[in-house]
Amino acid sequence: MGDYALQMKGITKEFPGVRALDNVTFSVHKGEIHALCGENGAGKSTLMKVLSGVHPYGSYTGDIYVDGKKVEFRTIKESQKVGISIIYQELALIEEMSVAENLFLSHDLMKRKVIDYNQLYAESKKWLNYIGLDIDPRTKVGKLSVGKQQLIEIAKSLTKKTDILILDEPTAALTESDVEVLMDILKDLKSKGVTCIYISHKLGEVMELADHVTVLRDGQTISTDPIGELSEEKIVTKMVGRELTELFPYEPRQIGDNILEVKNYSVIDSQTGKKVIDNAAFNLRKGEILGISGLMGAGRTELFTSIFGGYEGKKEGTVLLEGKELKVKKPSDAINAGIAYVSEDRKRFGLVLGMDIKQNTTMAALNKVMKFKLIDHNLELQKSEEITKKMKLKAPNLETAVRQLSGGNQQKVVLSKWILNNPKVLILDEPTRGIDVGAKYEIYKIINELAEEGVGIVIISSELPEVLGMSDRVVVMSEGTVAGQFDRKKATQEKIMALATGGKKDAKSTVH
Amino acid sequence: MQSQQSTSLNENVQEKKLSFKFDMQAYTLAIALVLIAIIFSIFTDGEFLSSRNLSNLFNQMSVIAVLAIGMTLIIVAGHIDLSVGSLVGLTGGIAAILQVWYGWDTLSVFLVTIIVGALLGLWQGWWVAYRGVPAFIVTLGGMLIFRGILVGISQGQTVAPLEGGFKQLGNSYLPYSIGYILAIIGIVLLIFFTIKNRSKRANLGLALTPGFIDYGKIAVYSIFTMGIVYMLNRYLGIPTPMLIVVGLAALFIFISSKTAFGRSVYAIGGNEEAAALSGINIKRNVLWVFILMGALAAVASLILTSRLNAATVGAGEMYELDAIAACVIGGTSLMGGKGKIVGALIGALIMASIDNGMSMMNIETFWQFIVKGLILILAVWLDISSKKRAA
Amino acid sequence: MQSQQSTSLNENVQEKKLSFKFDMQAYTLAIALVLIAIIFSIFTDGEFLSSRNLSNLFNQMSVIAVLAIGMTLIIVAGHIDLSVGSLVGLTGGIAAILQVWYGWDTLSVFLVTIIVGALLGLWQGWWVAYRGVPAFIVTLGGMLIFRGILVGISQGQTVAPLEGGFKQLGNSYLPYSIGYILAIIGIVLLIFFTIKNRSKRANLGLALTPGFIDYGKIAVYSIFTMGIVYMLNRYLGIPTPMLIVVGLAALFIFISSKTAFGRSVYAIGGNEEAAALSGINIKRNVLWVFILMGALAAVASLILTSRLNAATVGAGEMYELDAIAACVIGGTSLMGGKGKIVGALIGALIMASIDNGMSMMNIETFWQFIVKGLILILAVWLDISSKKRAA
Amino acid sequence: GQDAANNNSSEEGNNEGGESDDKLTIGLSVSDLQLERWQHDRDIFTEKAEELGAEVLVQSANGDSAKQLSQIENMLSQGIDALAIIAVNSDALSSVVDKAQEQGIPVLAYDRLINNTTIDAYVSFDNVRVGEMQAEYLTEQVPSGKYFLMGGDPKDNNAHMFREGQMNVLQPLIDSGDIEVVGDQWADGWQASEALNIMENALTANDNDIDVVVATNDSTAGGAIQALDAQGLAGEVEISGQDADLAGVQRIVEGTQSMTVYKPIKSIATKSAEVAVQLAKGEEVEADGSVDNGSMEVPFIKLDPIMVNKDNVVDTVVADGFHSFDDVYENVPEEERPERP
Ligand SMILES: Nc1ncnc2c1ncn2[C@@H]1O[C@H](COP(=O)(O)OP(=O)(O)OP(=O)(O)O)[C@@H](O)[C@H]1O
Ligand SMILES: Nc1ncnc2c1ncn2[C@@H]1O[C@H](COP(=O)(O)OP(=O)(O)OP(=O)(O)O)[C@@H](O)[C@H]1O
Ligand SMILES: O[C@@H]1[C@@H](O)[C@H](O)OC[C@H]1O
Ligand SMILES: [Mg+2]
Ligand SMILES: [Mg+2]
Repeated sequence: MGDYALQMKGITKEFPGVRALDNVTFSVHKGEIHALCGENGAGKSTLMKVLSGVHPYGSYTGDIYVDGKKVEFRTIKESQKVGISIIYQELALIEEMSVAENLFLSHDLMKRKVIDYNQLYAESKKWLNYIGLDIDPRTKVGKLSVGKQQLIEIAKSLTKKTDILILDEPTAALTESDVEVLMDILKDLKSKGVTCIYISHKLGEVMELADHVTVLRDGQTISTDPIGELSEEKIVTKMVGRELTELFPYEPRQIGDNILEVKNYSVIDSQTGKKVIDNAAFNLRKGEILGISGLMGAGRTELFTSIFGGYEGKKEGTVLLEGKELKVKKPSDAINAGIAYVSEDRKRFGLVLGMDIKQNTTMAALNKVMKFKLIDHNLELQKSEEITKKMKLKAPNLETAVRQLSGGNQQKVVLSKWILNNPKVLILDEPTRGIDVGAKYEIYKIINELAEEGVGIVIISSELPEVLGMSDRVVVMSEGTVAGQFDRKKATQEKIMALATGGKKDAKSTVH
Repeated sequence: MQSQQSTSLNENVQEKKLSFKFDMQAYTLAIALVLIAIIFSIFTDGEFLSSRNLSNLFNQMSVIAVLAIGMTLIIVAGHIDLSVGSLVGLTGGIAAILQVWYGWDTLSVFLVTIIVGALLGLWQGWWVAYRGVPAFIVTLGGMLIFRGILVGISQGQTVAPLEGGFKQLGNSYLPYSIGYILAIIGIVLLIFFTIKNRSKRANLGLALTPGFIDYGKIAVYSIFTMGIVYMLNRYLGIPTPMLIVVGLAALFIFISSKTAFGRSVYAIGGNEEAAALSGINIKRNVLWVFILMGALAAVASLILTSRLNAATVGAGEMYELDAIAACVIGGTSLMGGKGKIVGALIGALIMASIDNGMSMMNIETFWQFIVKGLILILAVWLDISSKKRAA
Repeated sequence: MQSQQSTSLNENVQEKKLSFKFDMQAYTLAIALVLIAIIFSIFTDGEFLSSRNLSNLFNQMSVIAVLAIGMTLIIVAGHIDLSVGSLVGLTGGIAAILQVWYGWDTLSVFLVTIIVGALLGLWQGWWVAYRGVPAFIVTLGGMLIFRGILVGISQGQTVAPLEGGFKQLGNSYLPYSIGYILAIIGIVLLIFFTIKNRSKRANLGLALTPGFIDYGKIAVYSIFTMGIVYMLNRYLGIPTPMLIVVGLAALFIFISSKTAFGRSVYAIGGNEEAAALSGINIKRNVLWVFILMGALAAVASLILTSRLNAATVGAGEMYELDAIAACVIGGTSLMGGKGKIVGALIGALIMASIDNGMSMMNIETFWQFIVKGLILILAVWLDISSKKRAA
Repeated sequence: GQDAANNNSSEEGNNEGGESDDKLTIGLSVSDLQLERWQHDRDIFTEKAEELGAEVLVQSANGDSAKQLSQIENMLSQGIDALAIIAVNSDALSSVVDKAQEQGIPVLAYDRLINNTTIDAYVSFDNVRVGEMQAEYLTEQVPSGKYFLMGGDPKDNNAHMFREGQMNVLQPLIDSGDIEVVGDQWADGWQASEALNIMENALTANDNDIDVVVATNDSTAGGAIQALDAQGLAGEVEISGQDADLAGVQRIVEGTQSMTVYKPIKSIATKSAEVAVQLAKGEEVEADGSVDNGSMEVPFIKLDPIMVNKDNVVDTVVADGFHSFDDVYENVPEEERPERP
């Protein structure tokens, strides 16, 4: 047994005001897949950043051993040299550069005096094939969807000679099909003797992949166990520190009249002239939770950002809000009418990272904290505190810059922002992306509460269990059209996938 | 998850630390300023801090200070304005021409000039906000266009001299008593609002800063204000341009922190896409920022023209760089989203002090260039490295 | 996963679209340039496009073009350099002083001047990269410091005249035959590399652009090159400054697109954090960008000094704005990470054309300011709105 | 707290300055040091004043009126006994001069008049006259032909005064059809590089058919001559200048520039220093006449600018010690040089 690829002993790391890691011990066997679990802000990412040299030697206390040898990384390069390769939670791609250049950014191929692009492209094709991406290596990364970018990020770390591969929530932005691709890749790597550290809030994946699971809580190691002794419930209990019986707190509700009706709705991409949404129609009722399912690129985001007024492109068709025709030219029209939209990309579309929590939460509802047309700072603080307490936000205080929060807590800030607005219709695009089970549960409860109060809720999600667990009704989209819908009782994963893939011949290959 | 209690406890502690940190940052700049003042005082046998020189200093910084107030908003919104120098030149020229050539009275001149400034700002703002042309290009264009118009309408002539009222603007002082009265009103207001704010926070159950800090601050500000007014009154009184600067600064600090517009500007500069999706009207807000900049440039031009008692074709050249430098010294990030008007004012004061101090020392011109450049770099470096340590 | 066949089909289509789109963007600028040329030609009875004026034009754009090459790197890396004008002034002054006052021979002067330029760049780069002071401030400081040193060492005097060799640099032309030979070598190299590249791509199994596009492009470039050379040879031949610009452009295009250093610069400007996480040495690369900028400014100063046959204290003033404008017109984003050297050259050419055309037309000075400002805004707007449509 | 307000700070300054109580201090505010001539002005002025027992504080405003104003304010607060000002702009200093006068500090306008305020003396050449001299010389050489006008910095008031003088002479000849003006362009910032581009374009536009270039100073003439030289026209085309910069005078003796207007810096600087010291001591100043500055008749000590061409270089610029013989003839072969004075 004593054959550890990695040992971290007594690691303590402090940020001003936060002790992110408190005497953490973490050991990983050679060639295993070792999962690291914990709530948002438990310190998982921080631990990995200590390991990879982002937080350099000297900025933390404790010892790190790789292959039994003590190491002191002062730069990322030094950790790369001993074969540690990390996929960060936040995408670290350069949008203006090509896929190929991104793949090999820290690779010898790009470090040569003169770069041989043809070789670069040829190598890139190999790796793109390996991860099942079918794109031109010369495409700018910025042109790809988040999911594809995540796959590129994964491929990027594979291009290097890697002994220890760290994946920090690699599947947060992936659809089920891509997750499967990734799983296959990881299994393949394992068979080749690569050691993997896998961080995920999706415990299903953890159970399928991992050999050992280490749980962190509040910056401390709670336990390390072989997978055989664990179940999803047990992991959750360790993470949260108490038992969490049900994952989806669904309660049947009184569902009212139509609140939102969408008819013959089409969206035309202003740049390509392509119809990204073709003749879509659906309805949403008061107090209803409507799940929207579909494959990556099915156009779910386009449809709803367009309804919200945030998509550049012509639209046709009618939208009725409480029976009245709704004309939306810009987001403020939708907001004023009582629609809220939580974006799937919180960093880009949801938050002003440099501003503090308080200011972010009130950004879309400034009029709620104004008196005589002026912002009342105390009132703002009060409102913000109310809502963030309700969300169980974990932060030093409300004047902390959002940038400093862990991913999950950032997501809670976005949710707070929109809920503060008392919307009639709340559209949630991948609302629990990167959020821990405990927090998810809180969020689901809040969603339920809102529905109970009569808010119409749309959950766009690529996690089928979430859609199935939460929705009263599921609408399935495929290639820009509404392919069909199911009632809660009739919906199953299989039926949804069949509709989502449009029953095409080659569909199986993309969906697995 | 932590219990309620520990959360709010935590908050209290944190808050104290926070207010301390904030102060640290503001203080480095102030400390740099004090250092500069001390050094120059030593080299000028104390003349630098004499009543009279302080009065000069505030007069000399006033034009750039007014510009820096507007420039802070522009930069925070994520843009830049290279045209302010030419704007100052053109609006000043128009003001002088209206009065000297067409005999308009001072009040109408002021009004029309500020409106013209706002309109020129509108023109630029329109290109930036509604046509998506980078502000750098629009205002570089504006720099040329406005200067060209000025040369054209003035035919290269200096337009002078102005009438009494106009001339007063940049060359008069407040009577001593009024100076003291204004200072006292300011202090009373400060005390009033602090008390009101504290009681409100207490009512709302929000964490309170310890009283000694709040009241200590008031004490320090009061002493400082009274000290300055006393010093200035030992000479001729508070200079009118300084009064204008203080007034505008108060107004714009208020706008930037208390209005939806101000908040939007910071949000837009911080993350335009997120701001747009939060229902903020990016275009209109950006347009307004430029309109305000135009109006402020017009005010600056009135002060400058009045001080010179003339409008010249070259007036305001390179002021854009001084104004931007004042903002950056004051901690405004050129990436947008971050910046404080107070910082910009201190920045403007530092720049003016350097010029003033060196000219008091009668250093050779070329040395002045060199030393000013070095101090600029060092001051910002000091500020940055202290922030890094504090953060 | 889809089958191989459908993949490559798909790819082909995409690829065609890609190359088309790319061209569209480059073309808008070129179209703006052509439009400007046509308008001026009409107003000057064709004189604007005469051999002689083309020759003038290339000479007149050369200094800014050299600066714009370096400025592209600086801006792509996410910084700015406001000191280039003063850098040009100072290095030019040093060059002239070494030759005129100390009698150095031309070659040593060139060498030392370029080294001095690089060292001054190093000084600024150090502050930016290793001390974290914003480039805006460091180079604003540099602008003052370098101008100050120049005034100091030259004591305000114009330093002239230069010796033959130095004078040649900016005032000579290539013999006709050599011009043609260089053009032909260029074309042959282009053909050679295209063929080599195609065969290599074929070998590696990469998708190929249809031959007619690749070879069509070569044909167009060749005709264009020969046309220009022919026109210039109808006058005095290719001007040496133009040769320098073309040579430096080729070198830096190569560096920026084919070397690790070049790509790192784009990566740093595109996403500094990501670049750092990829193990790119941010500091060293940024330092080098400034060193190169310094060296290029020195080259620009040599051309300028040679053209004027004298170094003056005011030389290069405001060139920073022209250089930055050239980059921005050429599509470089001031946010960093995006920009092409070719674009900057076209930008420099557009700016020079505007100046040249209007002075050929003998337009009144103040109108020149105004029209230049307007064209600047319009050209960039055209470019931006066409990109929006194309992208 | 009104102690300082009515204090004559010139006394205050003297007392504090301390070294010797009766040492006079004169402030000299210079327009800018970008042009070669002002450095000579400064040096000669300082030397002379010190010789007369006064100390001189010098500041240079870098061509910025507002900066000049600030600098003068600063000098006033340092306690000076007299002020000599080379104005950046004649019209833009009245308020600060008023201030000086209020404090009883006499003001001398050096080279450029200061309008709309009280001035104790004005020592200068006449800018309009300078322009006239340039045009007079050129029209004598080429009474009829094609003229190109090269203005100075369009933002410099003086540039417009020079042009006024030039047009006084040229306009009648233009009206009579003797002279054709083929172009009129102004060089931003008096920059030689601007002048070079302008001249290249003008020559191209006119197929080199230009007989005369009316250049306003030596720096712009230098740029224009580079363009002429490239066309083999240097020396063929008559071109004027101003300031007797070393480079300009060198070109004159080499034959590429026709003339320059020499404003004998030595006499203006010496004279100004003398007058400034007299004013500082409170003595009466003798003037040749007076000139109206919009608010008073200012005592005018008038100095004549001197036209310098190839023939009189040695008798003027060199004889004055403004430039040395060796410097001026550095690039002229020994045998072609005139006799050393
Ligand atoms: N750069 C930083 N500055 C200040 N605090 C930080 C910083 N990075 C992380 N923290 C804090 O450290 C703690 C641990 O954060 P970390 O990102 O490691 O959590 P995590 O377990 O990865 O959470 P998630 O699942 O949400 O990604 C959090 O309280 C976070 O706010
Ligand atoms: N910024 C963009 N540039 C280019 N293509 C885009 C961009 N955003 C989305 N697309 C493309 O538009 C199509 C629809 O994407 P959309 O985001 O609406 O899908 P979705 O169903 O929400 O899937 P997901 O959000 O899970 O990726 C996809 O083909 C996607 O690649
Ligand atoms: O001497 C001239 C000076 O009077 C003017 O102001 O600027 C140009 C100089 O040549
Ligand atoms: Mg994390
Ligand atoms: Mg989506």
